[in-house]
Amino acid sequence: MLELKDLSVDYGVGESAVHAVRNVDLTLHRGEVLGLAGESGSGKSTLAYGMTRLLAPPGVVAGGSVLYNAAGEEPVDVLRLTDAELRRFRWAQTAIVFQGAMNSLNPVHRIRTQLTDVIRAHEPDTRPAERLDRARELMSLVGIPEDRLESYPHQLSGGMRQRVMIGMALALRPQIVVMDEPTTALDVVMQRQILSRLVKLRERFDFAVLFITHDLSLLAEFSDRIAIMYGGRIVESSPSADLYRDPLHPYSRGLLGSFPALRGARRELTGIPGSPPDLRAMPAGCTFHPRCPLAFDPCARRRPPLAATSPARDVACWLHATPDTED
Amino acid sequence: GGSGASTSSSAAGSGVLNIGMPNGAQSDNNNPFLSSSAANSLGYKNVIYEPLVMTNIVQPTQAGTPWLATAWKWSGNYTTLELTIRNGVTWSDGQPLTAADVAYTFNLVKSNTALNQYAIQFGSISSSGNTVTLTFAKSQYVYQTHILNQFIVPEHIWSKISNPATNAVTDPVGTGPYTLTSFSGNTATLTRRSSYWQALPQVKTLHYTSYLSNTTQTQALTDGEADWSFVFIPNPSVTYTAKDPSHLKLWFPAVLGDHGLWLNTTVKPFDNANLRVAMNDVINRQTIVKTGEDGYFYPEVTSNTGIPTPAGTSFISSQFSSSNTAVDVSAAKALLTSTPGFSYSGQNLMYNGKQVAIQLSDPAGWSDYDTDLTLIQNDLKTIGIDATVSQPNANTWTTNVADGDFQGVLHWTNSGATPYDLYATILDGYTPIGQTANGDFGRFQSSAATAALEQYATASTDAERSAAMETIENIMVTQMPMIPIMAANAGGEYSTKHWTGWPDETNPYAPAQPTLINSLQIILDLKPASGS
Amino acid sequence: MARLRRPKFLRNGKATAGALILLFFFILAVIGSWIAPYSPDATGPDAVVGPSGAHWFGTDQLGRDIYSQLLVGTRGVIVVGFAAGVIATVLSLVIGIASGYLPGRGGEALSVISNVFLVLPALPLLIIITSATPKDGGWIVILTIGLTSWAWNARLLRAQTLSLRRRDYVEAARATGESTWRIIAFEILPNLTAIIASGFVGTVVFTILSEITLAFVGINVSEWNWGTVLYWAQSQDALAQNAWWWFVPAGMAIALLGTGLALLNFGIDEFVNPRLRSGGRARVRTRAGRRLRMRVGFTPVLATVEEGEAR
Amino acid sequence: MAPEQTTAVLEAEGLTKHFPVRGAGRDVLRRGAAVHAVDDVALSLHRGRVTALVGESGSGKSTVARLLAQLQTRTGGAVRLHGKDVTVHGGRRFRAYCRSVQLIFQDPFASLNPVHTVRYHLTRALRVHGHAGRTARELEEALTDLLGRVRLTPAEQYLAKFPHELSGGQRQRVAIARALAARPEVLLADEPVSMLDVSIRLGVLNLLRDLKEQLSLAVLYITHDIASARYFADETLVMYAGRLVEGGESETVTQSPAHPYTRLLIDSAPDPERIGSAQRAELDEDDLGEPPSLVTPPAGCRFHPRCPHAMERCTTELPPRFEVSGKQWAACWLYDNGSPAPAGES
Amino acid sequence: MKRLLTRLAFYLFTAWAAITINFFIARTLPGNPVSALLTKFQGQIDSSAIASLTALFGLDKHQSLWDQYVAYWGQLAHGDLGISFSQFPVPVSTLIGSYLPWTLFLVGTATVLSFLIGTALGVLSGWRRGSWTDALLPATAFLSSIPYFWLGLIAISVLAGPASFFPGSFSYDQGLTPVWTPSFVANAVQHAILPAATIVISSMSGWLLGMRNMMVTVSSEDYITVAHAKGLSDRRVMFSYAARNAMLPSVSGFALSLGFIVSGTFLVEIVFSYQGVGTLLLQAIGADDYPLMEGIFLVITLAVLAANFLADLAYLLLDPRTRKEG
Ligand SMILES: Nc1ncnc2c1ncn2[C@@H]1O[C@H](COP(=O)(O)OP(=O)(O)OP(=O)(O)O)[C@@H](O)[C@H]1O
Ligand SMILES: Nc1ncnc2c1ncn2[C@@H]1O[C@H](COP(=O)(O)OP(=O)(O)OP(=O)(O)O)[C@@H](O)[C@H]1O
Ligand SMILES: [Mg+2]
Ligand SMILES: [Mg+2]
Repeated sequence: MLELKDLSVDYGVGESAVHAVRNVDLTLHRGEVLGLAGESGSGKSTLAYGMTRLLAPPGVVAGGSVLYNAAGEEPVDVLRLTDAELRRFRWAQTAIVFQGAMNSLNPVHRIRTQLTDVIRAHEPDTRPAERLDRARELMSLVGIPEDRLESYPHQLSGGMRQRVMIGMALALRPQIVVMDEPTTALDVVMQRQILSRLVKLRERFDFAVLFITHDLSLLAEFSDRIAIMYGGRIVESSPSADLYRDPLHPYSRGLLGSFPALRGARRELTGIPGSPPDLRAMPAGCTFHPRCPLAFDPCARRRPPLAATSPARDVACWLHATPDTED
Repeated sequence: GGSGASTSSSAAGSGVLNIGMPNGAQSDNNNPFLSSSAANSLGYKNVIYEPLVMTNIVQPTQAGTPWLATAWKWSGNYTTLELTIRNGVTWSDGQPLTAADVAYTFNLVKSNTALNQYAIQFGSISSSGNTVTLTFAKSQYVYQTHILNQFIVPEHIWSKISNPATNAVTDPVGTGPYTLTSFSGNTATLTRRSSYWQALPQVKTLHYTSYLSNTTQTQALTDGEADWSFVFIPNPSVTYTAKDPSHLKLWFPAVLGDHGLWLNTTVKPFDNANLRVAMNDVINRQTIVKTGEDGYFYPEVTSNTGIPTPAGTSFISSQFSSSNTAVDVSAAKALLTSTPGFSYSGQNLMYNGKQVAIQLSDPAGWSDYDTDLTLIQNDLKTIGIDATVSQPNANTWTTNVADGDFQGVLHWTNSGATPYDLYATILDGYTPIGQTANGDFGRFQSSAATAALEQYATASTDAERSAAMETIENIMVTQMPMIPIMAANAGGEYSTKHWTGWPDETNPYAPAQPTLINSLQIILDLKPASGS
Repeated sequence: MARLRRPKFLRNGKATAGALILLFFFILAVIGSWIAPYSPDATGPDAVVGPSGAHWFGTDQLGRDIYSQLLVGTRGVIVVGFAAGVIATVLSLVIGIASGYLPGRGGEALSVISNVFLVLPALPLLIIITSATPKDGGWIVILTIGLTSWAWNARLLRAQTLSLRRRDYVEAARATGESTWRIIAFEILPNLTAIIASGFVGTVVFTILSEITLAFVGINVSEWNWGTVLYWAQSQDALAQNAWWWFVPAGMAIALLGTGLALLNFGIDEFVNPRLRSGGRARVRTRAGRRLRMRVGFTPVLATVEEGEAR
Repeated sequence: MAPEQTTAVLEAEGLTKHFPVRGAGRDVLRRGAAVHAVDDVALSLHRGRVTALVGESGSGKSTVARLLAQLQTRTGGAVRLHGKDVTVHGGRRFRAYCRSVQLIFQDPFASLNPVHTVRYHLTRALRVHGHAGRTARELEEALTDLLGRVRLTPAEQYLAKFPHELSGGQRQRVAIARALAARPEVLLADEPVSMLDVSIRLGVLNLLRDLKEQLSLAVLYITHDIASARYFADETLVMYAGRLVEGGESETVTQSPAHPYTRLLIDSAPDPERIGSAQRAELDEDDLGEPPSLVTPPAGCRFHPRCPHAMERCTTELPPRFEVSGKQWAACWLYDNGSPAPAGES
Repeated sequence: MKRLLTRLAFYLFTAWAAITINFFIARTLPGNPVSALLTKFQGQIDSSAIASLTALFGLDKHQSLWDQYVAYWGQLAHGDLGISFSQFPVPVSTLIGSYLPWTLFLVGTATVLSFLIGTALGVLSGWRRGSWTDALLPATAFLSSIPYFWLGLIAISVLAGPASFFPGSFSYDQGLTPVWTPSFVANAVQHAILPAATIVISSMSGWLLGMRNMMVTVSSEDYITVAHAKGLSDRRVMFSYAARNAMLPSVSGFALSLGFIVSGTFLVEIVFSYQGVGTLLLQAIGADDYPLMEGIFLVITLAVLAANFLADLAYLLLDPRTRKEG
């Protein structure tokens, strides 16, 4: 469906550039919920914005490709689209829901305007009444009374706004919905409501979701597959259940060990020692090795490639490197 | 500049004369009695209302020209005036002018303090037939022109005006050759009447425009938008006459009034007459007049008596006829060193061991005065006086001068038909420091001077008057209560492009200022320029 | 967020340029009267002559050297500008912070007062007051401008103080047991530096322009400043005399000083709001050599798979 | 309720805070409109014990902390330090009070002044409470000691730093060190880790726990993450719309919640055990509604509009605390067995 | 409702305070209109006129300052602004009535133009950072640092003149009667172009800078990124999303600046000899004409207050967040 190859994203150019995302390969399959997890600053958002080319200056896409395969059509490289093509592509194929819905909605326009103008931009031939009908439909889809169309964003609660954003994301029935921490600002009850709604909608419209969060326990429950990012790279990518039961990368293990569990026996929480890496001065070799309890000889010297350990699981760690992946 | 479609069409063929004054915002206010009215400020009152007698301040000794009065006779040592009013004069509304109108006008002035500009003490006012008789409590010798120049208003109109001091007189009716047709923006338009008691003037239409600044007024003159004005033009040889040397003229004749350096004679050591005389000796009037007044605005005073020439030549007694100003530093120094209390320490003049210093002040914004002061400052340094210049704001300065809170200022005197006005301002009306003075700002105290002035004003013979004048001049020359520098003027700028017949040195029949009563004389005299 | 990093602040090109211009005028203000070739009041024989070796900027109607007048006048401009700026800034600080930090009526009252001052028409008021005060001299101008032009900054400071007051670190200082004055002086004030600085610069600009305007209309022209030069030029109708040298250098000096201060303010703006910085380069070159502009919404791509080589 | 070995250091009873609503349009007509942020909250903090206060956003947790810290004046109720009722506004008495009770803020990025160094922050805290010593040496020792306590060593490396030069975890440690500088008996920690990265949260929480043990502090741990309350707190109180709805021993409250709201909260928390989309949709069917307006809070039980078990009585009568088990109480009519638990202390 | 009432109370208070301050400042000036008149004419008016002028202006009746103040409010209550001294006996209201329209026309138009042009350029330069528009910043900073009276004088000397299209003085050719005919309007416009251009050039920079800064700030808001992500056209994002939000501070600033029309740029009128209240005010100051000064101040103050009110309203209209939920 969407295939990132060797994608690198920088902030700034030249000497002072910060390489926030490096050589990422990632595939999002049709209808799948792919979770992207990692601590703050690991490059999750950068990756999401970079691949949609929405990164604000000084962000630049340094290289790679983002191949989009629509059913029965030639794959297109999003990075090579012209501005006009990109505009047409956006929202129709990939929609985005950001973390802060308050900030994602323009405070001075009514919800109705913001819902209809995306339809108008992509389907200029529709009549206003038609667009309004579609907007109503979207509102009911996410369970908000239609009369709220006439409201301004600040008149809605945080949960409602986030649902409006989800409704808006579905306006053009896109194939892919990218969600960057869509529920972190909400409390747990609201978070669950929204995610449940999303799951149902996904079953109905069958879009793929790239779900970004730092809350692994949330991903474990909601996603099909999880990719873990650390220091701008994917360090592990596995089906949710496998990852939760048997994390391969020490970092994944550490992340899982940082969440107190609400149910079940009290586990000992290990956490991750040390602090997140400085992107400007990345350690050589495996970027995680300074914090890694299991670090050994090659870790400080050479960077482990992301390699498959089993058909569905990739990990970048010398602990799991098979001899042929070692260069 | 501008393409003023109507105002610049001043071709004599169309009979238009454009008069400008740099007097700022004006409104439709034609009350001839109010100095704040546009009619007064721009001067068009003079072509609507006419005086009894026309006098010429440039030639004060000349007899007046009969105007609405055909004859006038002073008697009883200038306490009674008998006027014979001209017959056949009509108001612009067709009514005839009568002696009653004249008497009415004088009564109006008498009974309204606000209209009595010269504070004249009228006695009885009566009219019979075509004569009007006025009596006064005291001799009006020195005020005679003020009375004779009184313009006359029609009784049948003014008697209906409830408060003549606060009425804007939207539709003025006078005996003059022009009537007001419109006032729009800052311009008054007047047109010639069909009948007039004299020959009709050739100018058919008059535009009086009030420009908002000296600069724009000057610009209007050089652009040909205005034909006549009275405005200070800096460096006129470059900014004015050079723009059209054959047509753009100016003439600023002296009148009997002074601008001079007033010294506060209560401040030591300036109470010393010798010091003042010495200062008089070093002030370079030529440079001041040339640089500060750009060589024309206020003419130089050359007589030590302070009487401007040539207007006042006949008033200078033979004793002082050759006592002329001249820069003489060594004489001044010699005078000072011989005066007790003064000494030199190097170049510095000391009085009782202290440096003689003076602060000269004139309002900020009066650029010619300020320039003059800078020059005076330098001149005073030649005899070792440490002069500084300060420029307070006009209000403060005015108050300070009136209250005697100053050391040295450049200030004016009144002017009039005789040097009396000038001298009275300098010598008469002593007021103690701290009280508001209307004259004698220097607080010069001399009973001899007061007596001589009184004698001059009330004397019954010319000989008595000359004697009094000589006494006054002597006080002036020997004590210099004020150091006269330049003469007041009654001049103006005019263009000969469209109209000729303007007064000048060779034909000084009237002062060239468009706001004086004589402006009517000039307009009556103007002829279209040949070739235009 | 403001941090007291002066060197960092001056790393900004605009700020540096502004500071240099300002420095230049400061130096002139100090040494102007020494390096002036003539006394500004010294009359000479050549009246109203154009620039020459003897008179770089020509002479005025008294043959005084305009270059010297400008040099000597710099001090007046700078002193008045900065002194009034200091007064207005101190007032705006006291009133702005007090009205922002003090709860209840006191704060409200101060805020109303500053709003009243905001409504009073500044320049006409200034002209009336300065033309009415008996003594002339820079102090009157300084005091009048200083005492009347604080309101705008006070309003800004009040708004900022109101928001700072709610900040956790102010609450935290309170919870630590710090006294009110110490919280104001050490917790709030340092975070207002940028606003204070830009308010100060703004007031200085306003003051200088006002001072020059006053001089131009003939108020307070006893002392030399650039406005005095312009006043003489205007009263002598210099432009009609084609004496451009009398007008142009003074105007340019004002514009240059103003530009310097404006650049300094740009620098402060960018310092406060990092988004305003152009972030080094606003254009990037793709690997294929095309130049792209960085902009919101369309991230430039330096190398696509076909254009660039795979890494 | 579990028998207490120690007596309460800080207690609150009937704690109430109403914020007057100002300038809100039509509310002008109704005078005295107010946000009922905290209503009738009773709690007590004991030496060497962590009490967690959980609840959703806006339920009034922070307000409770501020009231306890005396940073805001309360509308009603009493705050007792060592059994003595204290009400202070400022000045010396406030200083004395905050020497005993210290507050740690949620956001370590905002609670340190960006213009001051670590040294300044800590020195001030020491000075204000007279722990700075008399000589520079003593001060230096006190600083080193403080940083050592929060495990920022070597101290010299951190003292000269500005907040922006520190990571979030380090900043929160500095904030904790500042609170410790007063040598308090009670630490009020208002969501001390919610702004921190997952990987460093644990470190800060563990630090707090260690400090509690070493210095035998009484800690109020405020959080919206009920799972962390389970791990970290001895006792957990659940707050809903300004009122306490349940309380008791942490393990009991989290594992067998009594109040319907607590149940909802726990059911909503992500549960990695429920892996896979198959079991996902469980709770979603009905719109669970939103927290009530605090200006016009519902009569009776504030949760009743959202409560699946709401009864007639819930809409009118305010439920008192009912003992559920020895270790747990709940303010819910479901547990009314005719014998309401003694209200007041938990 | 309440907000509006408190604002109203504030306006009333401010109006009272400003008028009171104006009154006392004008009255505590040294000097009086009579001596100002005499001083102005430097000997052209005889000093014996003092008595008549004092009587004329009614200054011979002594009244305490407080009584004057009470009387002043009494006058104001009747809408009477008094009688001008310098153009005695013309009522102040007549004078202001004939000069104010020209100021509103000239400076009003110029302010609106400057706002529109500055804002448009600000939108562009904020939106297209890194393009040629970056050069606008230092350029306009320089232009705005030039004192506008200086710019005006240079403009007059360079552009206006006898042969030029641009007149150097007055708001219309003197002698024309102000009427609503096309030729008169054309003439008035011709007179306004140069002074208006001066104001626009020197005041544009403020708008440009403010708008640019706001555009830059707003551009990095999430909703702009969302708008881009939605695939909206660049124009729509720029105007309907970015500029629409970025404009809010500028709009209230604009309303405020409308209030300063009279006071901020009155030197332009003086330099261009334009018949507006600025010219009138300077003349009033020179002549110690307190009634006129007070009248003009009153007008300016009311204008500023009215503009403040407009700013309040504009904000209410443009920013739904300040509106009360229904
Ligand atoms: N404008 C920028 N200039 C330089 N570096 C930046 C910029 N924006 C982000 N970064 C850096 O890029 C890295 C990745 O940031 P990103 O926002 O993608 O992280 P994230 O994984 O989404 O974190 P979070 O969980 O906090 O959202 C971070 O280390 C950040 O410091
Ligand atoms: N100063 C104040 N003025 C008015 N209302 C306030 C004030 N402070 C808090 N409130 C209101 O009181 C209620 C409780 O706020 P509080 O901050 O205590 O909640 P909280 O539980 O800490 O929420 P969060 O988890 O978001 O921090 C909220 O509705 C809030 O809007
Ligand atoms: Mg992110
Ligand atoms: Mg909180």
